Amino acid sequence: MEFWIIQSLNALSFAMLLFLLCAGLSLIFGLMNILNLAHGSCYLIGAYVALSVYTWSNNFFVGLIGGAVAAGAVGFVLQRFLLQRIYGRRLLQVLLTFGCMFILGDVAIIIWGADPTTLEKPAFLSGALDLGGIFFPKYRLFVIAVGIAIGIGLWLFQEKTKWGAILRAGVDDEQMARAVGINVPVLFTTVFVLGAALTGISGVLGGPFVGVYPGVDLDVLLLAVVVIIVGGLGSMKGAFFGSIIVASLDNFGKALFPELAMFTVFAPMAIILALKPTGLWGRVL
Amino acid sequence: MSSKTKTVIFLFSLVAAFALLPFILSTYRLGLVTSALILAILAMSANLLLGYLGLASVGQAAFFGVAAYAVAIFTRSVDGAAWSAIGMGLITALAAGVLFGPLAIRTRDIFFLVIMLAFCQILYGVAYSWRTITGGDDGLPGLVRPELIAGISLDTPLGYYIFVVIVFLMITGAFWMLVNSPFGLVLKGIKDSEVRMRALGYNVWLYKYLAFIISALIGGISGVLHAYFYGCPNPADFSLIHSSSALLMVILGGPGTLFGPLVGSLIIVFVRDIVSSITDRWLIVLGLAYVCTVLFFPDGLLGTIGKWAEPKISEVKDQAAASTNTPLEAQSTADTLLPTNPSE
Amino acid sequence: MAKTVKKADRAIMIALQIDNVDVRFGGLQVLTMCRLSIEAGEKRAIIGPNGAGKTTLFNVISGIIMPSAGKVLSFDQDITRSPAHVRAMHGLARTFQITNLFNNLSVLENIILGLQALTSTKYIFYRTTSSFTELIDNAVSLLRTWGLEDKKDRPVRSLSHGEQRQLEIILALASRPKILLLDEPTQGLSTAETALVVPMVRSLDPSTTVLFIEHDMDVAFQMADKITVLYYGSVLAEGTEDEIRGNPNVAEVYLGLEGDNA
Amino acid sequence: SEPVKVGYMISLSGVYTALGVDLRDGFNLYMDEIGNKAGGREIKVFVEDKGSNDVSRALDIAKKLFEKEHVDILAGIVGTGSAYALAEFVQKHKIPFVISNAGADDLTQRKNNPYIVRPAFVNSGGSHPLGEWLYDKGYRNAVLMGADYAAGYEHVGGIARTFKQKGGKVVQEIWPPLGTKDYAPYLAKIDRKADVVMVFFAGADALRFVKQYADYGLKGKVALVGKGYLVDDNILEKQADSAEGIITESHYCLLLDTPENDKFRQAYTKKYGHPPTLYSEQGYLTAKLIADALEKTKGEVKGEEFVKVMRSLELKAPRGLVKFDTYGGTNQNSYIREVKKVDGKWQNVPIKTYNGVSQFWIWSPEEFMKLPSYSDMKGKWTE
Amino acid sequence: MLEVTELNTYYGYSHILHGVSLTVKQGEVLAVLGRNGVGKTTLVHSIVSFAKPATGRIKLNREEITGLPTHQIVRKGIALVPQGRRVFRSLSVIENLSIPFPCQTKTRDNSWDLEKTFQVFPTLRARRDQRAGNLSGGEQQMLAMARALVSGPDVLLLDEPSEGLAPLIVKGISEVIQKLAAGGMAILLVEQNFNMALKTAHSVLVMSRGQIVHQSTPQDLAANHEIKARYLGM
Ligand SMILES: Nc1ncnc2c1ncn2[C@@H]1O[C@H](COP(=O)(O)OP(=O)(O)OP(=O)(O)O)[C@@H](O)[C@H]1O
Ligand SMILES: Nc1ncnc2c1ncn2[C@@H]1O[C@H](COP(=O)(O)OP(=O)(O)OP(=O)(O)O)[C@@H](O)[C@H]1O
Ligand SMILES: [Mg+2]
Ligand SMILES: [Mg+2]
Repeated sequence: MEFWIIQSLNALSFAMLLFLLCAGLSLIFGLMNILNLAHGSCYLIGAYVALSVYTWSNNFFVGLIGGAVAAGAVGFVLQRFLLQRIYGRRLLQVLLTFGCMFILGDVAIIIWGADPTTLEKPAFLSGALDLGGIFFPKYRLFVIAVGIAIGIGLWLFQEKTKWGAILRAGVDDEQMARAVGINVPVLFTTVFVLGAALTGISGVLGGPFVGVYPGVDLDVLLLAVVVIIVGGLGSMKGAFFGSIIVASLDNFGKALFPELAMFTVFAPMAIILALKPTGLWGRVL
Repeated sequence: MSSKTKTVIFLFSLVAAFALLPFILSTYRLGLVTSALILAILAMSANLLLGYLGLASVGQAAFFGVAAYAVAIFTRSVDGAAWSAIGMGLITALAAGVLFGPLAIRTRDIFFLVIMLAFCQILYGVAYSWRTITGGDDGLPGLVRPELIAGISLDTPLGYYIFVVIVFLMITGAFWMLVNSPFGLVLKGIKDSEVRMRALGYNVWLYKYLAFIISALIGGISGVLHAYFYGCPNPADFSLIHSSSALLMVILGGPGTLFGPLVGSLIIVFVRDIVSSITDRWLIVLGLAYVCTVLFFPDGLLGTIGKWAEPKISEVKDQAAASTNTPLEAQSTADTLLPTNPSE
Repeated sequence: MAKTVKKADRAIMIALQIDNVDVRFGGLQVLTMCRLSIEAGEKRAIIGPNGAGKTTLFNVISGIIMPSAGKVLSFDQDITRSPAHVRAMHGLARTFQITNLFNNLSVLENIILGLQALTSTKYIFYRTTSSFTELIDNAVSLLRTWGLEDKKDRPVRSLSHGEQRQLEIILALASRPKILLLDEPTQGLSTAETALVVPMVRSLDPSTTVLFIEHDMDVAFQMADKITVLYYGSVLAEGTEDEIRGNPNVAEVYLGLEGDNA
Repeated sequence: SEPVKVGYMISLSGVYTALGVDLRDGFNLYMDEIGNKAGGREIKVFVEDKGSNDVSRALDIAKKLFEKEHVDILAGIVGTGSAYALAEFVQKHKIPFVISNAGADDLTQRKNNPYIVRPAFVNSGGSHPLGEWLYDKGYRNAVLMGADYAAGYEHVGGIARTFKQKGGKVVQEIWPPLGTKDYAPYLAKIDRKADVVMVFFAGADALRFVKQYADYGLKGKVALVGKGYLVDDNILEKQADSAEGIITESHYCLLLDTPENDKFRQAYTKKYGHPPTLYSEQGYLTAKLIADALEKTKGEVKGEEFVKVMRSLELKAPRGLVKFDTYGGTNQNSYIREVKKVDGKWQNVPIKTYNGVSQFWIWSPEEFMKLPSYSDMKGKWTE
Repeated sequence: MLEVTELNTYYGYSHILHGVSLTVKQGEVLAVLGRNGVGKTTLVHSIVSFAKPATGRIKLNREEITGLPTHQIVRKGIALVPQGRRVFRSLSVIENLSIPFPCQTKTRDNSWDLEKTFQVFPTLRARRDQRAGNLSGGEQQMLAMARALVSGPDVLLLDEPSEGLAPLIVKGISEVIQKLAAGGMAILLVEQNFNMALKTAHSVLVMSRGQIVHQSTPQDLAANHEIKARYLGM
């Protein structure tokens, strides 16, 4: 019994971590149809900057803001000066953001070195909480809470406000969107920056968990892509439940069939895609 | 057709260039060309899917790696059978295509990209964890190039170069024939509008499947050549960086062009070589190369040069494309990750 | 107002029969117990208010949508579950309401795709397309017939809206279908261009069955032998021009009160 | 006369970048010290990035160094896959090959090669004394845990073999994949009967593992011991409290109080602004080995001969005295260390030294190589 | 209200509009007729800045709007019903109607709300939550009109609004247009449907090869067989 409770909590906390990791990607993809392969770089830059700011200010939350701002700034440059020139050309976006991933990854090595590092969690969140005999790390509970909160917030933003509709309109037919009075370029830049900043935040919150090291950009990108694909592109709901599914399969797969650990992420994804080619909650594109 | 004569002229100058290269290049440079050719073949297999079906695959390495491993495993267990080892490699790649095909071609655009990635990762996992057969993370070093025809050894850089050039030219020829055949035309039609093709009476599924299998086979050929070139199949053959670079070579050279993959692979191989001896942080330069390609040669190098050659027509074309009712619609070959089919 | 040569000596064959077809999208019932029977060689117009289910009916016939109930028969063969390409092999061709061509291919290549659809050449991969001179000649002569020969090497996306609509029809005709479905063939064409379409359809081989959707009543009445009115997914009326014009229900839901055609 | 050309191939991109940088810096430090000269000849070094896991790239670079730059000696190499592939390459082209890091057992055991000398370590080499030491400390029931690849099996297997031989018991084996992000499902599985967990993780994995081990309240309950990489000097500061008390074995220890190490540490810190790691020391020793051999041969490099000379040297290294056996592996000290706070800083403090440990431990080479390899033993330790 | 003077527009090297001038007054419906490809859509596109005119000026309520970005022009009081509908396919009907930016018009009270829109197009109410991409062709056309109306513009540009609509609806639309004009809106109507245009408009323009070749009242045009034969192929 204890085994199942702990493993379920593990799965849930990993799920929320995954959700944090993929929310920014899903937001940008869902609303703007851009697959931002530099997503992992936003994580990386966000986490590193947060680390520097945190060390300097000695305050986790100041670090958090620093990380979000830095990642947002990366997003701004990427969208405003690069992506906007190749609007709507998916494959070029893939190539461009992939190139940016290389560049940012190397820039990070130059600035912060190559040693793996991690963000220290704030003191009040370290240690484990006693849940009636079962010890569970406080920080993980915190991640669960934050994940759920961000999930609800984004869902409301995307589905329940006009913003979501306006953005999707811009994606459907950019020219017509301008013709109903929407300032599309500014709008897109704003959303992209928001998505990037969110990713930066995930870098800060995930930092104590996953760590920051050269190559984490690709690791994070892969996980995030898997999640939003399983959940179905373009829906926050998909990203949220996709995280839970991927995390549960991964967690219980590893716990129960450790020899299959290498396959717990990608094999289920291949199966899900083969059965449902647009992901579980996918919007028809 | 003038484009046909152009292709023929180009092909002849290419053969001449390949014949001359051994006299002007150092052994090392010749080796680089060899490896670029091997990668170009892999890129061609990606090009078949991307340039002619609009499916971007970051999983071509699946076939590549599978073939490379098959050669090494077969050579280890049955010795002295070079031809059959090569045959084994190709059959395995083909089998992988036959097996994955039905799953993969159900999906489209980004989903296709990712399901191929998943196949690759799964095979990576197999290669990594099935130590007894695959050697785990150390791979299977020690594959020696065979003597295919008595007396002619491939074990010299020059010998192998010639072998690879011959294979490359054969595949290029076959590829040219394929894409200019009725079969190839059908593929291009599918890329533009699947629904319409079905309504006309084409079994779209079958075509996609066949193209997928052919692409798997070409990827397998590249894998076999690769296996003998380095003599050491290893899990990195399945890595994301590896397969994505095949895709990037296609985009760089120009998707849907015959020689785009070659141009792309030559550029990447040589840029990497030159830059990496100048600076440790050569990835920045590689990344910049990608960014600049996108900004300045958005249709790939060959595509963009093709445009310069006929500026007026292209401008009109561009405008016309921009004014259609669906501005998101693919405007050129490089955008076809998402063929917007008005599927009513 | 018979406009075709009567083929009295020919035994009546049913080219297409729609039997109680239902289609629903989620909660929305689009076709309800829809029935239709069309004789071989007949030219039949389908009219009806927007959203009546006309295009959906075409999608069912051509195999793009599977009905939730009912049957589709073609020359006594049940094709309800056949995939689209199999139906096309049986001789069924269609155009699309929203132009659906191969935009990046040349006009000639578009036609070739139409021509070879029902031949075995389409699987050949060891010969270039241009070496099939007969095929090319056929394609060119088809284009010549429709006055598009000089545009044959232009990419389709650079054609004008009207030319694209024309090509849409030629493409469907290329495979010499036994049954041709035209979804609003004159939509977006100017009066002058519309005037070209009517004779084009009338000049088809008389054995070709044509089913078309049209909102321009002049065109509908000129081209059709018989007219079916679809309303909320079922057939409201069926008959000749005079019967339809005289039908008060049709006038009310579709034509407007005066029922004039200006 | 012509300079001696050395190709130094390390990882400057990918997951091994941190190691590569240190290997390079250590190497350069020694070269600076001797003014890039030995045996009367100038030494010209070509530093190349071989990537992290990409064997083909490593071979490309080796070819480049050999065919284009005509190097006399190849050195470096972080990952074992590349090392195996290069072993064939150097044998074919008769180039001395100095391995600065790759630790796979068989490189200097079952697949030994007359062109290889390895002034670094052998994966299982230092594990053997640790296993005995743990038994002597009173531990009896062990859980084995390591990254699921050959290095993991060898590092951990070495500890298990001597531990079991003395009478200890292995109750469980857990092998999470390399690069695991969340160790929670594995940590929750650890058998609470165990009194010690023997692990091998490195780099970012080690950082995460140690923190998550503490997060789950296991720290202090079940002893965590392993190979030095678990609490490498470059990550220890980040692990901080969570690493407290962890016992590890390593062939190097920053705090060693020997004249060689003091000198090395000071020079290194002065040059690069931070203290060295064991990788820095390995790079340093690689350079020293090549230079000393050149001194001895008066600058002459002749394939197999030169390797023989290198193998015959006794080096006074920062890590202690290093000798080589006829397989190209090391006889060197093995340090058992504990993580403690020293002067307000977390440090690996040496608590026991085993001198001159052979890669074959107490066995003769033949005996040892007849035993099943550690990779084959994976999954069978609990029997 | 809308004043276009000497507009010249190019696509690449091809000169499409040759000095087109026109004025649409408040409460007026001005119809533009012409064969396929004469430049009618290009004219409309030039006004909303989809295509950039090389020379010429456009004024809205005497204010110069030439060269402004599309979204600003639109916010000043112009709405467009484009050719080919171009509804936002992935949005629901209601979302399509909720996003247009309200025009900042000062000239008259022209507030539109959803209710009013649904009264004109009751089908849309029934399809409220359906994805616009799945609407039938005609429903999409209605939605495109409704979308233009909800922003409450001064000037409405309609590019072939009757395309693909059933006769009854065409009639309905014609009436709506007349009503809107009566309420003070200025309407530029591009049409292929000759009868509908004549019935709806106060004044008619005929275009040929990018030039305006005829301007008159509908009645005069109906009687002018030469113009009809020469420029409209009738
Ligand atoms: N995929 C779909 N999902 C949901 N509803 C759909 C779908 N396709 C069509 N509909 C609905 O079904 C109804 C019938 O559509 P259909 O396209 O057949 O109409 P139509 O008779 O062709 O109209 P029009 O003359 O305007 O083209 C419409 O109300 C439409 O909104
Ligand atoms: N983006 C473009 N690039 C180049 N030429 C174009 C472009 N758009 C339109 N044209 C050409 O400009 C001319 C005018 O086109 P326009 O779309 O304005 O015609 P139209 O009068 O609206 O015709 P229709 O009645 O068919 O809609 C046509 O000859 C067309 O081919
Ligand atoms: Mg319709
Ligand atoms: Mg127009």
